[in-house]
Amino acid sequence: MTALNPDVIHTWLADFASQVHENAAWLTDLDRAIGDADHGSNLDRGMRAVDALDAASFADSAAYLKKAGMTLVSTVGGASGPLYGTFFLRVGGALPPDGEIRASQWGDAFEAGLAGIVQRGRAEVGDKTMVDALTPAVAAFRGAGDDVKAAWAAAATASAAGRDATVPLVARKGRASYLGERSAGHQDPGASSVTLLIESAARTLG
Amino acid sequence: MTALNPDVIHTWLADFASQVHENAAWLTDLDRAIGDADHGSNLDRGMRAVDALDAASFADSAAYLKKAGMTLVSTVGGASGPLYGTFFLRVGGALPPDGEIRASQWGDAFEAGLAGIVQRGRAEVGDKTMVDALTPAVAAFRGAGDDVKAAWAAAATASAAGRDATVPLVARKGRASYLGERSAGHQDPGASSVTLLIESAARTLG
Amino acid sequence: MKKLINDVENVVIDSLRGLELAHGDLVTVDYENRIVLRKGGPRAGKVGLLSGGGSGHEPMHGGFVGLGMLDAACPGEVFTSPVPDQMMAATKAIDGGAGVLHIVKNYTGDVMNFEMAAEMAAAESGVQVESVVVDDDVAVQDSLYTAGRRGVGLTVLIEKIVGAAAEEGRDLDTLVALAKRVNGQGRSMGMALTSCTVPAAGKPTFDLADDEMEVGIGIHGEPGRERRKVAPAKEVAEMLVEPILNDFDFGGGPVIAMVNGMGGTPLLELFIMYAEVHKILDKHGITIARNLVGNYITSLEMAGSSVTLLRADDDLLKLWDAPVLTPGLRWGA
Amino acid sequence: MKKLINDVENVVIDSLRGLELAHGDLVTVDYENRIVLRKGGPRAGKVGLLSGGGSGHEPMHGGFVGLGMLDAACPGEVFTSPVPDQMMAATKAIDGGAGVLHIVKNYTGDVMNFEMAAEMAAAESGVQVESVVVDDDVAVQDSLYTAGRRGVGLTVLIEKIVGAAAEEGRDLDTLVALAKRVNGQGRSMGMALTSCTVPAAGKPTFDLADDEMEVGIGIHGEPGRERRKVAPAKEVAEMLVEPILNDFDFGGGPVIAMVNGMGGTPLLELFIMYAEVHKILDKHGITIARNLVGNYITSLEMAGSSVTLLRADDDLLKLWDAPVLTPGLRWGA
Ligand SMILES: Nc1ncnc2c1ncn2[C@@H]1O[C@H](COP(=O)(O)OP(=O)(O)O)[C@@H](O)[C@H]1O
Ligand SMILES: Nc1ncnc2c1ncn2[C@@H]1O[C@H](COP(=O)(O)OP(=O)(O)O)[C@@H](O)[C@H]1O
Ligand SMILES: [Mg+2]
Ligand SMILES: [Mg+2]
Ligand SMILES: [Mg+2]
Ligand SMILES: [Mg+2]
Repeated sequence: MTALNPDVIHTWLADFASQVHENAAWLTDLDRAIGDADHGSNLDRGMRAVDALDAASFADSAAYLKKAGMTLVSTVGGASGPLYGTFFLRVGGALPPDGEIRASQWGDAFEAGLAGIVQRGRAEVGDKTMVDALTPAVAAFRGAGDDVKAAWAAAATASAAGRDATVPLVARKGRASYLGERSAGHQDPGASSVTLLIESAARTLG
Repeated sequence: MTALNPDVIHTWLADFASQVHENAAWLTDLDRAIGDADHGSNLDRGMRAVDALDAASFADSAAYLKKAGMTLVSTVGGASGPLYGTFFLRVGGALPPDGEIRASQWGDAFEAGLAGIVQRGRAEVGDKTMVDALTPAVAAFRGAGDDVKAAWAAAATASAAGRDATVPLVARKGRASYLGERSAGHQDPGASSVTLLIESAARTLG
Repeated sequence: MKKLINDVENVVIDSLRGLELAHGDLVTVDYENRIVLRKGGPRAGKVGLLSGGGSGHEPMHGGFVGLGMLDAACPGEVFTSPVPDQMMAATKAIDGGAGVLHIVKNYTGDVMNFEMAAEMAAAESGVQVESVVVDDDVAVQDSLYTAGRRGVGLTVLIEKIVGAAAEEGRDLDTLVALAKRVNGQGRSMGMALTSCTVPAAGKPTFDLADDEMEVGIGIHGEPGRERRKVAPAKEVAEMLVEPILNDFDFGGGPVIAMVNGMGGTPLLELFIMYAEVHKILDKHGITIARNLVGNYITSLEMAGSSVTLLRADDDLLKLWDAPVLTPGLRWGA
Repeated sequence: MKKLINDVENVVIDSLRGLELAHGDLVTVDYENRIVLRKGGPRAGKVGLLSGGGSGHEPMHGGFVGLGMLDAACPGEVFTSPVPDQMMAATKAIDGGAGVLHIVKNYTGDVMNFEMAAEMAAAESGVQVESVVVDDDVAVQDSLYTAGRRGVGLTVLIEKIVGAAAEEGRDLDTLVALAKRVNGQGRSMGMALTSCTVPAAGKPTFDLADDEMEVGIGIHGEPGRERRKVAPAKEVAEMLVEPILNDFDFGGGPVIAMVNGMGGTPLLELFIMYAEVHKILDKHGITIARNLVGNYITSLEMAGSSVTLLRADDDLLKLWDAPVLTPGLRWGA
């Protein structure tokens, strides 16, 4: 059991925002190779807007996360805007009321977030997208039992493995799919940023 | 005294044409620095057209040279087309009838050619143009006495010196004048090609 | 990176300001919602036409707002699709009671953002919204399991033709059917001699050696399907036209042909390309009834060219010839 | 060198072929004499308008042949003025009995070749020929002892305005006076972010470091007056506009303003430049009555921009607004 409240959410989002900011050039470089060289700046723009939200102004964590999702939808654009936006909207919608929260409840919420991404983007594992990093993360979280801290750590490890596994893949979704065989040998930018998200969660939500 | 006839003229023009062709890239490079990177290709295009003229088809040297001048006017364009064209037109117009020709008669003809260039282009010595190489060449030829061979040799030397003297000058005519002070330190392309012309004359008309 | 910009953050807004100052007789810019609107507000009874996408493709789309073409355009950041808020605001602003048609290029981002906007607009405002997705790029293999073909040059032609039909007063369903028909019978393919530099990225999206080109590129500076040795215009034209002809049966023409520049290729070269495209089509017995040669859908300063062919008929040609008065395309008015 | 061409020898002819194929309704190309002619032959009683110059500046001049602008254009080799034979043939072809006006940009080569053509045309055909020399580039110090100022962007505006006046039926002397008047009250200045490559030369005319630009360039890839560090659009606009305003008193406007691209700079950036130019003129109390933003007089694929300002009045604005129908400029028709 850990606590769920806007302050905790704020710590998580702020950590992710700073990770994205620090890694923006790297994410854009990954996107340069098999995309259009904007994933880092897109997400950075969005997370700076999220970071500017006032945690104290939200009634609860759900409202905060929904607003974060809407903010991403409204500021990011591209493929990652609706996907990341939907993710936070769904996580916010699936969380229990503020207070104590169990690992399984975090698991439910992240599963809902993942489902939102899949519903919007229709990608499957193996398509070389963020889904490749998020799906194993959620599964590992689920499989890790009741210790929230251990579950986040397992999720982060699984996410990183999923991200690394995108390297040899030929993309079937997103911009990288236009490259056909030439997309193989490059790490997916979205899978890379999702791993930053899970690692942030592991640092702040455990 | 040397001979004047279309064959002699042909030898001269053919030699100059091949010099221009061999040096086209160099002339264009000189023009790249202070002009628009076309002097070599301009003159090469023109002299190839002149070289394609049939020497046997002309009644005399004058007709041949006038046709060469017209050919340059019609094929070169830019500044050098009318200038080189006028030069050959005037030289052709000022030569004595075919037969034996004295150094002073060559001198008259080249002086007429130079006058044509000055009339068209209104450049003076020191403006950093072909006039800087042609004027001393004509003067040296005039001053060299009756030995045609020696006179051409003197003209070639003087022309090269005039060409070299263009390096430090700030251009006042032609495209290089747009560069102002930045034109100093570069050799004028037109003065360089004129020196090739005089050197060809020294090789073939002496 | 060398660009005539003030700072990378404000490239899009600064450019919109110039567009409005230069063409204030035709368009207004709503800076808050970041949309380019046709001057004079919505036309009662006329279907509103909206398109949008990442910036960096100018004159598309903002330059195609005006009589006989779009009612509004939503410019995103450079090469980044706009966000649903822009599209929703634009949709509401241009509805004249006859509904709004979204013309969407087939990119995951564009499609998802437009989808969200349509859902929101329907829920919030009751405006009837339909969408048509353009996917004309034969460089990309189409398949149920992929993101599908990109929307590229044909978008310009669809905006012109459907814009003329909307101006005539055709209704939303008719326009949807028309847009789909045009999309079904047009194809494009592009190539690049150089990459381009996204301002925020600060360096070229890809590196090409002095003797290399990318064939099968899109319009976002993405690398193409294949890297090849540079070739004469004649051969480049073949590399672009043949895949188009292999993909769709133009059945002897007539066609509307566009030879488009990617932004950094001068008109001198585009006309050379057009002559070669014309020659190839001639050989195939296909007549070019109308043409566009120039920079219409670009990738920033990328050097390169794309070819778009659309099978035409009398209705399409009549719509093509109808007056158009926009910053980027203008005739008959 | 990477270009969409077939071979360096045929760049100009291949491109003219494309121009004619694309715009055969407006122009015809006489390949033997290498001239672009307005469709339909000379207009009886109308003064014929002829311009010409090196190629590589497209759409100028061939793209400005048509109703309300030029009757013919003589394209030279790339960056090389055309030869008198072309001008003579064109002069004869477009004479409708009211004489022919040559619009000549002030370059030694252009001036001398046009001079020879005028001498020949007068002697051979009796056509009445007048010439006007355009010299609007404030980057070059004017002086009796130099080649004088270059003719650059103002040429486009003169061709449009004098073209409209010729279309109205004004006579040769009136057109000469008008062209001189316009030349007297217009000024330009340009800059480059990159060089360009003359096809026959095969390598860039000059080299610029990644943080350098050339200020005070012409339109032939010549290096400029000064090499400077790259700067924001705002400052670049000042470097171009201030010398123009210092050179000529625009007395509070109105002006016709052109923000021109050198060929490799995308519209996105040109609109940013236009917004900055507008701001500066605003500060000086000068109103822009009309504008052109785009690639109108280019230097192959050079990246960069030039600004042209012309003091306008009612007569000039009326002529500016008159219909024009050419491959490169089109309105009201
Ligand atoms: N259909 C999809 N489903 C899930 N993720 C996707 C999909 N399409 C793209 N992505 C993810 O989005 C990332 C690219 O995001 P970004 O660069 O911001 O957007 P864009 O591709 O529009 O430029 C990809 O690396 C990929 O992980
Ligand atoms: N007014 C002039 N009088 C004499 N020579 C000139 C004049 N203007 C230019 N030139 C010569 O012409 C040369 C350039 O020729 P070219 O490059 O073929 O023509 P353009 O300058 O038109 O490109 C210069 O190097 C110079 O020697
Ligand atoms: Mg991207
Ligand atoms: Mg030159
Ligand atoms: Mg993008
Ligand atoms: Mg030249």
